[in-house]
Amino acid sequence: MEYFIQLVIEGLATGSIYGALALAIVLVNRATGLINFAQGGMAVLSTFVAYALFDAGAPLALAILGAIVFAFALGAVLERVIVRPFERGDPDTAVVVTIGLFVLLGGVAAFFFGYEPRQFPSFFGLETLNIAGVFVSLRSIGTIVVLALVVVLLQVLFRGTKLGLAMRAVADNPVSASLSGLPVSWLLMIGWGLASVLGVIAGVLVAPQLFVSPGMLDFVLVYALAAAILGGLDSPQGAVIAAWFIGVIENLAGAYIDIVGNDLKIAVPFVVMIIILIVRPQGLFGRKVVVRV
Amino acid sequence: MKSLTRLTTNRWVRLAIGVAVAALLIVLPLISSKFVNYQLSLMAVFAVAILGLNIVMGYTGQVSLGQSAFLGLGAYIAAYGVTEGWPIPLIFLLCAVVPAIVGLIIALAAARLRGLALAMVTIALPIIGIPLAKRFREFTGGSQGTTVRWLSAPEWNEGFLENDQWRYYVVVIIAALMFLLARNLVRGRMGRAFRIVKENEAVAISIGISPYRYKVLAFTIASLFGGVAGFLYLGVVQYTSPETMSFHTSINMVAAMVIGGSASILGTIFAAIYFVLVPNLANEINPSLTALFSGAILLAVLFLVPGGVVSLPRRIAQVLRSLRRRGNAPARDAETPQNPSDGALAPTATGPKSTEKNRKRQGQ
Amino acid sequence: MTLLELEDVTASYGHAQVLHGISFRVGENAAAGILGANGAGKTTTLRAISGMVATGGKITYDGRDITGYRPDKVAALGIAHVPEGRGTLGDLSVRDNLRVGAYLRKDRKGVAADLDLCLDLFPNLRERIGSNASALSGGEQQMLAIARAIMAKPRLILLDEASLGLAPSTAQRVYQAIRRLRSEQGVAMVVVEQNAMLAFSVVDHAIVLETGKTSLSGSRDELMGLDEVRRAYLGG
Amino acid sequence: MMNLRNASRIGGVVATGAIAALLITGCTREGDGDAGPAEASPGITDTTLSLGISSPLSGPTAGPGSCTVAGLYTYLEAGNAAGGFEFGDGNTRTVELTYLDDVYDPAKAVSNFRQLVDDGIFAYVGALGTPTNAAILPIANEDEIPQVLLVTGATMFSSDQETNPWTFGLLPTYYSEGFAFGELLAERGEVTVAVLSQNDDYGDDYVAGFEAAIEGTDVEVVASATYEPTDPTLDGQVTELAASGADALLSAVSVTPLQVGVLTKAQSLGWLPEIFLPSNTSTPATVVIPGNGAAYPAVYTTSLSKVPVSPTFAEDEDVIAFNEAFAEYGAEIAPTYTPHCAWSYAEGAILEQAFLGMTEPTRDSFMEALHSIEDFQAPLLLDGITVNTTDPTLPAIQGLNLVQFNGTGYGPVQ
Repeated sequence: MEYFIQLVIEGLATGSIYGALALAIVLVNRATGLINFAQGGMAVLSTFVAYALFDAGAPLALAILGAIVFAFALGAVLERVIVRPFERGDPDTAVVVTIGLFVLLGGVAAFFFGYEPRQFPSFFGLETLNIAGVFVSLRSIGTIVVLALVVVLLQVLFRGTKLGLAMRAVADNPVSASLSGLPVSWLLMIGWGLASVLGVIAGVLVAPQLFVSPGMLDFVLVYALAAAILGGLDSPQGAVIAAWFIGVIENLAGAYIDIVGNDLKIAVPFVVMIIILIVRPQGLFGRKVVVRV
Repeated sequence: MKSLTRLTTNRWVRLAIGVAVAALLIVLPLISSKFVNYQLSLMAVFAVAILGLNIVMGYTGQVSLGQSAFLGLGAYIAAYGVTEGWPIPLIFLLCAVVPAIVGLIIALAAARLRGLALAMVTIALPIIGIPLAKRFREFTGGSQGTTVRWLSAPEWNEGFLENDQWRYYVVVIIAALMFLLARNLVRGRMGRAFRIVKENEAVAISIGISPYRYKVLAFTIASLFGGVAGFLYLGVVQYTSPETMSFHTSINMVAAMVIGGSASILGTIFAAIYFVLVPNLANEINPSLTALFSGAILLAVLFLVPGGVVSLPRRIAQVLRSLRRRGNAPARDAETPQNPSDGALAPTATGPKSTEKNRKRQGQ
Repeated sequence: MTLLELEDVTASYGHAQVLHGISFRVGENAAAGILGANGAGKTTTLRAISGMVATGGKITYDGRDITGYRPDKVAALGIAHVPEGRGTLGDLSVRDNLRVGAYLRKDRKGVAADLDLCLDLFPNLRERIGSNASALSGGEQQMLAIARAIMAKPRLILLDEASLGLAPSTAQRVYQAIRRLRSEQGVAMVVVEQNAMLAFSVVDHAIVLETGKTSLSGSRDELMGLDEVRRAYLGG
Repeated sequence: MMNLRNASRIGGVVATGAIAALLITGCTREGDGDAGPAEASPGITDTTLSLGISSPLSGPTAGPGSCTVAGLYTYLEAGNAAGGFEFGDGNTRTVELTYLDDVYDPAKAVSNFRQLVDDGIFAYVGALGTPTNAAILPIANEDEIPQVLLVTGATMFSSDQETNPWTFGLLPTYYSEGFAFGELLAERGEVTVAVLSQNDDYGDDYVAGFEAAIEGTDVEVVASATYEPTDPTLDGQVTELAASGADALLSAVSVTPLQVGVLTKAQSLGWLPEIFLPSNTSTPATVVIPGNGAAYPAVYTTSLSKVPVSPTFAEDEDVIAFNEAFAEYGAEIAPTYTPHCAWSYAEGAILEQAFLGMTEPTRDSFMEALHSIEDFQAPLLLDGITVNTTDPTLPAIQGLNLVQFNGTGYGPVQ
């Protein structure tokens, strides 16, 4: 039983890693209506900035703060300079632009820091609590707490503030939103900036475990996408719950179902995701949208 | 510019170009090095794979990020067939049919999904495919892959064509036939249906076209092309491993497809050239910074020709015209793709219609 | 007092010029109609005012040249555009759509009052206030689009094909509300409408477009008296 | 007509591409004339020799990949700067190394190999990666181009040199590393072991070697788990293995962050087995110290080279020479150290030995010389580990030292 609970806890911890990036994907999607591969690249580059600041002697908190500022500027500038001309064209082209950015930003990070993973300090220390025979690391608890906090903040932003409302409106229909006087281009820049900030928060949360390297988020990004879609794409809490769900079933299937084993456990969440999507195309927590013709 | 356009539209000029090009394609491998022939053959391989992708994505508007899984599947089937000593026509047939059936089954379930949800299902294909390939190592050779020696120049042509030249001709001929097939598909009724489904599913339904059925069809065809490309891949590379399925290959193919020109047969060829040449180019610039330059090249090309390389002549004309007309139009105009024939009735590209398409992409 | 004046306005999509010199004016509290066949350039005229297309000539609003202004700047000057196809924000609730409409306003009390006004004008919306806009019926969406425009407390509303795709009775209800808006709030309007009967129930004067040019213009009564107008737009 | 017209358009594009390809490479087909035995092979003149390598220089394996280039490049450039390399035919030559990035993609690796051959390399040396080298193997042997001193421990590149006479590995196989661990444990008597291995040839060879060594002994594998190199964490696997409470953990993990994760996770679960680490993820500074390896009763690894970044070897002559030369030539290619930098540096010295034995400027002569090295003490290799290239089933370096972590670096097994 303890073993089972331990596996579930590990699943939750791993799921939190996916969840952190999934939140960023949800935000970009809500703010810009775009699926953004560059998200990973922006997060990695900004996390490297945190690494570089820390390496240069800044306290960890300051380094992370600096990285957050950098991330916001990076997101806003990339939107304004590179993505803007493609926003109104063919969506496929826009997605490919974000792919190009993803590759480019990874290359930039590699140019400055190389490809070898570098260690990154954790905000929460390495200690582990033993709760009735189950081991929980402070880092996992910290990650989960930060995630919960971010979910709440996002809810407040989107539901409770005028900025959030405007960002949702712009993502929904930029032309129509501009007719109500919304400064669309400005809002898109802010949206990208905020999403980039969420990305770097995800980056520094997972960096102590994954280390910092240009490819650190490549596969996490895939899991995060799965979580975001499974969670319904517009629901921050849905994305996090879906991410936990993925982490837990992956671990349990790997440990308990012999035919799955550790090699195929990666397939389990995706197969489950496909089945869920086929039954509920809007995801677990997405709102059902009736499209009228 | 105008005279150039007129020149290329002249039938006889085109015919002459065609003959010259065909001759070049035939002669080129005879005088080129093995490396160049390998590159050319690889272009043909990926042209077929990207062609499949273009049918499902470019023509039918369904995002697919899993084409590499079908490429790998085809290559594995071919490798297994070769090691078992099956006749080559049978291998070819299986390489086309089995991936098509797999694609069909997946599409039957997934084609109800839209946009991102569909993209996600297709992303899952290579991600599930790689560990599966490792698991069934008696068929696949596991992570070390399978090396084959086949499609060598036959004995009767001893001393005439070398292996690389022979393989080039085989691959290019099969690729050309696949292109012909694709061209006929997209020019016919089916292609029209694909385009309508892409443009507006409601309209499709209203004129009796089932979007679901055509999406499944497009996906199946794409899988078939992917499988055939896998067959050709094994012929050229003589080796396959789980890396063939790599998710990055899929992503790079999507990028190449858009860069070449979405929903364009001609663009697919540019796409394949781009796909094969850009890594070389990046290596030429600086082998330690290939990612940096690949990304930069990709963005640069899209900035210059957002509609893909295939739209280059149109783009040049457009830039020239806007240079001439600069002054009385707001700056935004130049960025906005336009649809002149629709006049006032149609929404502009900035209108609600394009955002509706955006929304569909997200599966909402 | 002239609120809006178009002088020799041209507009084009890419290389295709759609408007070839349109001129008309709308007075304070007045309502002008734009009639014409499909493709005559009615929608484009509204888009030119809102800065959604490349525009030439001169558009003056409230004494200010607004030619080439971006849509959000035009909106900020008090022009509310109810676009063709309604432009409701499908993934947002009805309430949020209305809040978006009032985005530029700072007077909370006034916004609350206008919200009541809207829900009073369109009781259907009151019932569906929490639903997603995409879940509304076509008529309800049209009402929502107009309500969203009202929430901006505009001096001028540009109304594009408000009856399109609606059942006749629903179209009537929508236009009833528009007439009430005119009479009670005194908002100026430019009304684009296929259905001339509905248009004439609101406007005081109108122009008729033919392939991007003004072919006729005059007061409501003058135009209604013309045989060609009766034949082409009034079904007799 | 339609048909023809379209075909011609398509053709035009293909031609453009082909021409572009030609321009980029600037090469045309060479004559097929068989070179006589005394005639020089391509890539060698009286004063120069050119070598080529394709390794992953971008992507997840770029760290080790860059090091396979950087170490070798350092050795060769340092040699060139010192006047060049002496050859058995009496000439002194400068040796040029052309390197390309293959992103660990087999098709790309083949392409790079062909390009390098086109550019006129004499031999293909020191490339990293099992699938990439496996894809090149048949071509190299068909075209009789040396594909040697490959930086991979997969058995396939050295085990059958009669069939593939042009291919030759550098490093002791993963199998022999696993075998060495098994032998150590077998001496202890009754031991339970948990095995964590990468799900590919790397992990499999490791486990196979280990199992061969413990067969018939009292050592028992009580739990095993595999992982994919792309897994973000191995916490799940470690939790599974920890449940067994085994006395020892064989952690055949090749990814640095994951290996550190294994070390931190196991102790956080209160499981403190003896740890066995593979040679490529056992660097104290990047793996064992960050993973707090001191918490475990013992951490073992196999080692064949001195560690230039470790204080233990700071005074070593080889290390000083390496560090000096690497700062000048290699650091730009590989900004971070992995053991591959040292291995490929030693590889340069092995090549130098082969050059000395080359009596003719031909590939045949090179291969012969390369396979005639006995008991050569290459720089940076640990004492007692020598290069022997005469056995047609083994790689160039076969010896391994078992070493134990002592808090800062590695020392002899206690």
